[in-house]
Amino acid sequence: MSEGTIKKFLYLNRKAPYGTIYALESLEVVLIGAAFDQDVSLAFVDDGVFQLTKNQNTKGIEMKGFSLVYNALGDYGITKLYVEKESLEERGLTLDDLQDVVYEDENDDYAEKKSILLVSRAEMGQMMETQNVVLSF
Amino acid sequence: MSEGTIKKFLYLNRKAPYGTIYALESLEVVLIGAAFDQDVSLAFVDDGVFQLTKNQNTKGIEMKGFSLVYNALGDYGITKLYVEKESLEERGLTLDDLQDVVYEDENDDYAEKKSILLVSRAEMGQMMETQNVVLSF
Amino acid sequence: MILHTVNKSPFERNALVSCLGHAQAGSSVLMIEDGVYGAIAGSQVADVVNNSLATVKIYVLEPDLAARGIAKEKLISGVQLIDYAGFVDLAADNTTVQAWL
Amino acid sequence: MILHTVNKSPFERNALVSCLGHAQAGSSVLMIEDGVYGAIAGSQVADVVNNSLATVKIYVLEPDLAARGIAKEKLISGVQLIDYAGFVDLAADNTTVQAWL
Amino acid sequence: MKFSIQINEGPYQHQASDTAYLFTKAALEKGHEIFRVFFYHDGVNNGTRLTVPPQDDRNVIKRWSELSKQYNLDLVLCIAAAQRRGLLDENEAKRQGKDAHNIAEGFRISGLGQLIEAGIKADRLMVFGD
Amino acid sequence: MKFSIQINEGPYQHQASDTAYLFTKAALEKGHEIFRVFFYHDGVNNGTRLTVPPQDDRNVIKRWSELSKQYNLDLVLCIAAAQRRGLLDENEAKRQGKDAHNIAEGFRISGLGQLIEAGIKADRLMVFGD
Repeated sequence: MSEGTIKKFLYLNRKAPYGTIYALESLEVVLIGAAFDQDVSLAFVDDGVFQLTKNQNTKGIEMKGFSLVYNALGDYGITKLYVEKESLEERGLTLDDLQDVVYEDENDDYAEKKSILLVSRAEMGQMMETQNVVLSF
Repeated sequence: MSEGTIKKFLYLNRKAPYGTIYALESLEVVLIGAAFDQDVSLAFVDDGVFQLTKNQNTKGIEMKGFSLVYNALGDYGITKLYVEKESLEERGLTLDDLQDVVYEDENDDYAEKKSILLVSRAEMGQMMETQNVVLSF
Repeated sequence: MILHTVNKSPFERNALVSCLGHAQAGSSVLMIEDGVYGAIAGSQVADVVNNSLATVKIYVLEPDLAARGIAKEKLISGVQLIDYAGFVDLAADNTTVQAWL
Repeated sequence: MILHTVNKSPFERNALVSCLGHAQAGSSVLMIEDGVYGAIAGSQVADVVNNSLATVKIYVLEPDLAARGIAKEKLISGVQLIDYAGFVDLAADNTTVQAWL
Repeated sequence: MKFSIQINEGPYQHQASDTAYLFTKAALEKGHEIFRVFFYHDGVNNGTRLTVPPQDDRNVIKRWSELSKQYNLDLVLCIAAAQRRGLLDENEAKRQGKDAHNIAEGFRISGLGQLIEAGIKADRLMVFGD
Repeated sequence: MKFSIQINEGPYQHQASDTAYLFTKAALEKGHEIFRVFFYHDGVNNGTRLTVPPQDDRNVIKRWSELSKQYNLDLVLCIAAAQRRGLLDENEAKRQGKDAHNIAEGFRISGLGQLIEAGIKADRLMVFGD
């Protein structure tokens, strides 16, 4: 690919937050990476879906909570958060258990739109095949 | 427990060798611990059974092999290696895939005896209940 | 009796299922860290946990649950919530603590 | 096409099963490190691996297999052995590499 | 009651050291005794004084040092694990011909025998890891 | 072909750094180019010069330093991850008011942008971790 080409970057999130640092440090890459004007998607698969739960309160474990950062991703131009339906179901979760991540679409008079795209495992597998660079966490 | 009491120490090995260091560094504790004259047992459960496979050859991954150390444990007075039958079966292994770990019984004219005790999951669970100190790796 | 601790998500690792497969009647299992996800009702492992509740006491560390945003209403009934002080008491009240790492 | 890499034991973690559940027809899966245990015939996950072989190429990194003392005769038939040079070739021949950590 | 604590993972990457810290603090506040905290495997990385965590996050290492000071805790890094991973005190640095050392206040380096002793002398051994 | 390598785990505890090293060496020996090796998460612990591994074991850190020298490899530790975990070069030590630094020969410390750039500029990004 030549210098100016935009690549499709996929952040593959398969781990739960707080038990390990991967979710937090993945988010730090996403935020820095946003400045590079690539075509960015985030995939939440397996325990990765736990990263997006509502009402995370880390006071009792004295760790920094970071769940609200997901809702700020739209401001960084990151608006494609693929969440796997089967991963939710296996974990006893539904979309209602997750945050309502939204962004303002500057191409549509700043209308508020949903960033979370609920997809099946089959669709997730197909989406993966369209990516150029996969960062796994 | 008073100072001179002998405690029952269980080393619980649930991880495969080489992918992580737990198996090796567990063995290092066992060797040092042997000097303390406690009642020592080793449990190989889940992926821990992979620690005992025959013919481990680490040349191609440039790591130090340590599987032969298990066979030397008898010299340190460590002669109870509990291996779980169900864990072997789930992994497509039989006892024939494992090393033949033996020791010389000084109370029986140095007769060669088997250190590996093949037990069922139920027996393993019962054995665990008899321990005083469990070191998990 | 043993206090078993499980700190791994049962959807990622086999620690919880293996622990419950070994825990003897009357023993206690405490879910901590990512292990607390094992207490969610209606999940893939909920049946295993539910069946174990007949013979084993199951606890969840509440600060870890709160951090992960799992509401108490979502838990399998019969699972008990404790805090760090309760964790210390459980460790003291049982004779041995066994971690399923 | 994607080269998927799996470095975890399928008996401890869900990485291999999740990977095979997402891998598209024609893609490749390489088992490395503790992932090589996924290639053992007759195991709990052998059926899943066997079924995947109909549409996906499955490789095992031979140095990791040798380190773990798993004889080639114990492997699921259809799984292919490669060395590090072969690993490099696979990464080059596919368009993307995706690690299932 | 007397507890010993074993920590198998380093700071930040895994929650093990956080959980161990909060357990240890809760035990002390209930009047229990902590015989020893033994850092093994990557756990030895909890003993570096060179960390600079983000200002809005907890300082895992400093927290252990301070708890050690307050309660006179015995914080021991396993020497074999520490050597592999690059944790040294002044003596070890000299002995190994290294030009720097990095151990934090309140920690000491010693052998694996200290872990076995911790298991023998305490009423309960608590293991925190990955 | 141009490869970039990302390493998420420290030396010895996980095999990730070993596998990454053997892959990198094999790629170089086949005539491929390595654009960059980026150490993230606990991977930054691969960059300490204070390790003293057992004499009969491989020296993970030294091996990277030597490969870097031989092939002029760019070995980068993520600064944010390194600060959390206590990996510092001389400049960082000064800037943070620390009395020691511990980075090994051939490694440098830089920002996460270097990882994104590694993904953009290389034909393949290889990730090794836990």
